[in-house]
Amino acid sequence: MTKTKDALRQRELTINMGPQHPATHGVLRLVLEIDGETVIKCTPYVGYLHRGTEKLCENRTYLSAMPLMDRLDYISSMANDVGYCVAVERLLGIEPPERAKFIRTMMCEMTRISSHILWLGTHALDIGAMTVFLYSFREREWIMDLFEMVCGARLTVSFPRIGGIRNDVSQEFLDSLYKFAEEFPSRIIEYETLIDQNRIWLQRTKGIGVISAEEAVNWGFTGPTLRGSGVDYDVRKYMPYDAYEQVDFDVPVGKEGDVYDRYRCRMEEMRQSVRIIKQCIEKLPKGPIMTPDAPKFTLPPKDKVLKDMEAMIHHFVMLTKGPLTAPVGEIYSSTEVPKGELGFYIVSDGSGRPYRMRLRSPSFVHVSALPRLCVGSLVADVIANIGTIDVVLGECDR
Amino acid sequence: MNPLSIAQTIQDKFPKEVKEIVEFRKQVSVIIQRDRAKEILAFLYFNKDFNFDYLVDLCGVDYMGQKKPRFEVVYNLFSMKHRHFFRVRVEVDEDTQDAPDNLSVDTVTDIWRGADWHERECFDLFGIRFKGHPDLRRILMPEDWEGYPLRKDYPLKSDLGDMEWQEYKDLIEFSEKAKQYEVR
Amino acid sequence: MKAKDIIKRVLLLEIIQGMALTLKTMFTKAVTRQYPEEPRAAMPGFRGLHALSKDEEGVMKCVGCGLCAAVCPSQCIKIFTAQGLNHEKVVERYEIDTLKCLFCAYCVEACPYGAIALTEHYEYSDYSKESFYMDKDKLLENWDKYMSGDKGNEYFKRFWKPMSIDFNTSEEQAVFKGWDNNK
Amino acid sequence: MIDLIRIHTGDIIFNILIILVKTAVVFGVAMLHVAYATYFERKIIGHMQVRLGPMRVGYHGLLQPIADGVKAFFKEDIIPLNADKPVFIIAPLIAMFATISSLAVIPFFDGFVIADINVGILFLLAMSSLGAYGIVMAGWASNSKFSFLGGLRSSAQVVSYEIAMGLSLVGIMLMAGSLNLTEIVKAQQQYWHGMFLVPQFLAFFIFTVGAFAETNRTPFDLPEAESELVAGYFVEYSGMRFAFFFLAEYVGMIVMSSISVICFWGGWTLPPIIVNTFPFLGEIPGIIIFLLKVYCYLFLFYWVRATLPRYRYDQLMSLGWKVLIPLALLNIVATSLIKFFF
Repeated sequence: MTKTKDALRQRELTINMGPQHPATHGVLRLVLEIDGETVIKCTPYVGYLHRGTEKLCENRTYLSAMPLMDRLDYISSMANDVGYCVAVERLLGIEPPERAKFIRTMMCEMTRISSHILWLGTHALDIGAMTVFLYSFREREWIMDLFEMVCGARLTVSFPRIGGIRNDVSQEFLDSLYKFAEEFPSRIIEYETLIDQNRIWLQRTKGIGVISAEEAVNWGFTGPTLRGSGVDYDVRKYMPYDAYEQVDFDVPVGKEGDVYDRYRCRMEEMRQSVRIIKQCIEKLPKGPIMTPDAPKFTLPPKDKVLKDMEAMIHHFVMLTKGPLTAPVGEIYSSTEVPKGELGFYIVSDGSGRPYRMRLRSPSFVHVSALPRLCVGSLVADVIANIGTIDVVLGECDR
Repeated sequence: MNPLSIAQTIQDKFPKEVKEIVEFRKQVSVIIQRDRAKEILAFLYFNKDFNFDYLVDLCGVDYMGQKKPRFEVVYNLFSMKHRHFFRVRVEVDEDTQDAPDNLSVDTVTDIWRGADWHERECFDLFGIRFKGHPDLRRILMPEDWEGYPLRKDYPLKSDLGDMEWQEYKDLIEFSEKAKQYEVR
Repeated sequence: MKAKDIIKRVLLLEIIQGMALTLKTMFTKAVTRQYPEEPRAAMPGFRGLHALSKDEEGVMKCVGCGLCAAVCPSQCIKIFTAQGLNHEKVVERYEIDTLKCLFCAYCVEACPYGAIALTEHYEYSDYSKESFYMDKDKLLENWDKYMSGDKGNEYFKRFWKPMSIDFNTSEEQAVFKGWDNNK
Repeated sequence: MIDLIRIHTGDIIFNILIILVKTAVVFGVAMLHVAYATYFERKIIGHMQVRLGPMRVGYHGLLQPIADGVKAFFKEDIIPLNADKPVFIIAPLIAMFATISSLAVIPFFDGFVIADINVGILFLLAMSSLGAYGIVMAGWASNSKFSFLGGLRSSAQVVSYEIAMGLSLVGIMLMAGSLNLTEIVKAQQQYWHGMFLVPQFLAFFIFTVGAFAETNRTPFDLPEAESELVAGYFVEYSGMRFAFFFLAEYVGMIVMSSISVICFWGGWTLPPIIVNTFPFLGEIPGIIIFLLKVYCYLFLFYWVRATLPRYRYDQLMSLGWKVLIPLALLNIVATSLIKFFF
């Protein structure tokens, strides 16, 4: 009997998928044990892109830690930056002005669209529909141009600041963004024509990677990956930041918790994002873009620096030492980035640098649940599952 | 439910363990001792009024030279049903000669599956061991890495010389060798 | 409903729709840009190659206060100052390691004098690492090359002190003016 | 002149000479078409995806296939250390020769066929399944897990789709009453529509699906599914040997298109109804009509590739066994009944 068992055991094959593999979206490594084409064991290995962001943050002022946030989830750098600024603002107890809030919200939703269409493209490419990939890149390029127009960088934007934003938007930008918002829904229909009802797509995604609502919460899923299972949890709704309270939008949820439902959730989210962007542009008030109420935590106006002694000293201190009057305490603040809930746990000891900066990244949690999603399915489904959790390794490894 | 009243309930139920209740910017956390930490967390999970079914985050903090029990393991909890947020901070101390098992906490992976990798990461970066964890290995750092990088006494930048990680040294050596093939 | 679904399935309607879309796209204009022949102009305010600015008389504006070096997140700016003949501070060396730079433009924001700028130039690949190490002369040369004339002044007006403009809101701030006017 | 040669050499040698010349012509022309089939694929898919496709080499990238060929030829030939060397070397040759020898029985226009054998269809089916041996051997010999999986998938796929495809052609055989490809083309001329596509639309559909699967094209490109198996059975191949596989795939596509054109689209002939209405169309050389039809069918290959996602392995199997084979059998029964009663 044992002999037969051993002989059967011989049939298992260990496949090393990644760190270099076309479908693992970065340097994710999965060690799969397969029996025929069925996965019987899956072990993810991460850490190939570990840059020690948390350690680096502890040794930087609040201001100069921000470019590191761009490089976490490099697909949606703007949302990370906003999340970081919101966290620090909550810690310092300051509030950005209305105009800055609306612009940030607008930017966050643009990031959501750009991240979701990149996800859609790569996910569809993994499943074999390669035209969707290039169509989605066409629109992504459009968003990148808009980013460039507003802040001079396309990918690593470093646009928001603690207490506001870096620079004001131009009229040209607002008009072209509105044009984009008007036209983008027709592009979503284009993607859907190619895959939404396609029988091969349905067969590849329906009933794959099913996870129930309770289990998804227990694993700590967030974002569309959780909402696909039918849990109505969105940080934008339950703990609104920036201007999310003042705009009207729905949170799409799925039912089955399979790959297809998560795909539907993201597609609907893009439509909601377009809605939010339009509202933001329409409601955008006039006013300052940097909070004038918190002179201790923000840089002084530039023309004051050379005229006013106090402002000059403050300018120097802020840039070299950080805000020295930061309160002592710790705060957990989360924002809804395209991948899920990005949390910042900041411990402040009153100096200009965070004493401890912890990043709760959604991808990290989602990757940890890959074995749960993959075991028992086929090799082709592993690819669909990696796609569906929308993993970015820069954020996972930090 | 008001987070302060949650903290109060915990203090009433576990008066010995709860050391302090902290409130900062409307976020409430309790600082508790290590020994019955898992019991308290399980209580928060299973109690119908709290129902903290979602472990938002688990991380370690190193208070070297600031506080006596040097480390803290922070559990951020959220309830999907009641929509309230709560934080539990478990104090753990360094290993000493007398108490070689000081720097360890009971795992919560059997309550929240999502805690799995968070605990591994905490072990990887702080050296805090989680008793009963199914697979406590290094996760972000290479498996043969020495030291725990997020501790405050771990240097950010160093001239380790001979103590430098061997594989990195090999890599440098290899790249020096490879230079001869470079096209100029 | 049921019969309709069956007909749809048998006739491969959704596949035919998809194929009609790809066929239709075949006759639209491609979005590809033939890069070296059709270069892409960067938007104003693009954060590209660094330059040290000069005033009207062609003298470097930098006074060597070191704020840019202090705030730089990747610590790629190095400044060495010395004492001049009349006991004034002279910037002896000003060096930027472009390969380390992450183009966050904090240096531009930090500088009280508007002495450093990020130009719109982004095509500067080379074979040697040395050519990316910008010293003072190279940086000043960059200014003449990419930012000379009105362009430099315009740059600082728009991107150097954005906060100062907006602490007291200007009249012509951008707001939504209706969809119909900008179709 | 020809008579002179014939007198001096004798009939047999003369026939061999003619066959050699024909072979050379077919081979050369086919290779040229293969080269430009790759070019058109890249161009067409490029434009379908709002790209331009190759643009650099020559005017609008016209010399791209030649550049590719030169590059593949001069690339370093890597044989993995643990590979089964002889099999590794033979595998691409088998794939290549199996598909190229299929060209021998295809009549390109009236009377131009290298070997006008009476079991043409059977020969084609046999050769196209022989090509699978090359793939399986490549997957095995590379000694790599990814190629091994690709090889396994390919063998399973070819075995199951061969049946459906063969059965779909039985309808044609019944209609034409012959296995000879020239006869089949001629048999279509007795109908007003001039092609078997009309009465045999079901067979045509099954054949098309089968042809996609046989040539490992999207949506059935599982053996080389790039997102799962990187490149499937030819992960370890490079340079010239890789080019052989590449060529084999495209020759396979051309062969499949030719079979389809001959069996369903009326080969080098135009429908009688069109020729009768516009007699001048009858003057067009057969080869041009044939090639046009082949290119239309090739376009279908590209078009589908640009549109559809990829099937999963088990879904592919169930489609083949549970849908296509029953349908093909149904088609045979229906065709025979119609043949019998009318």
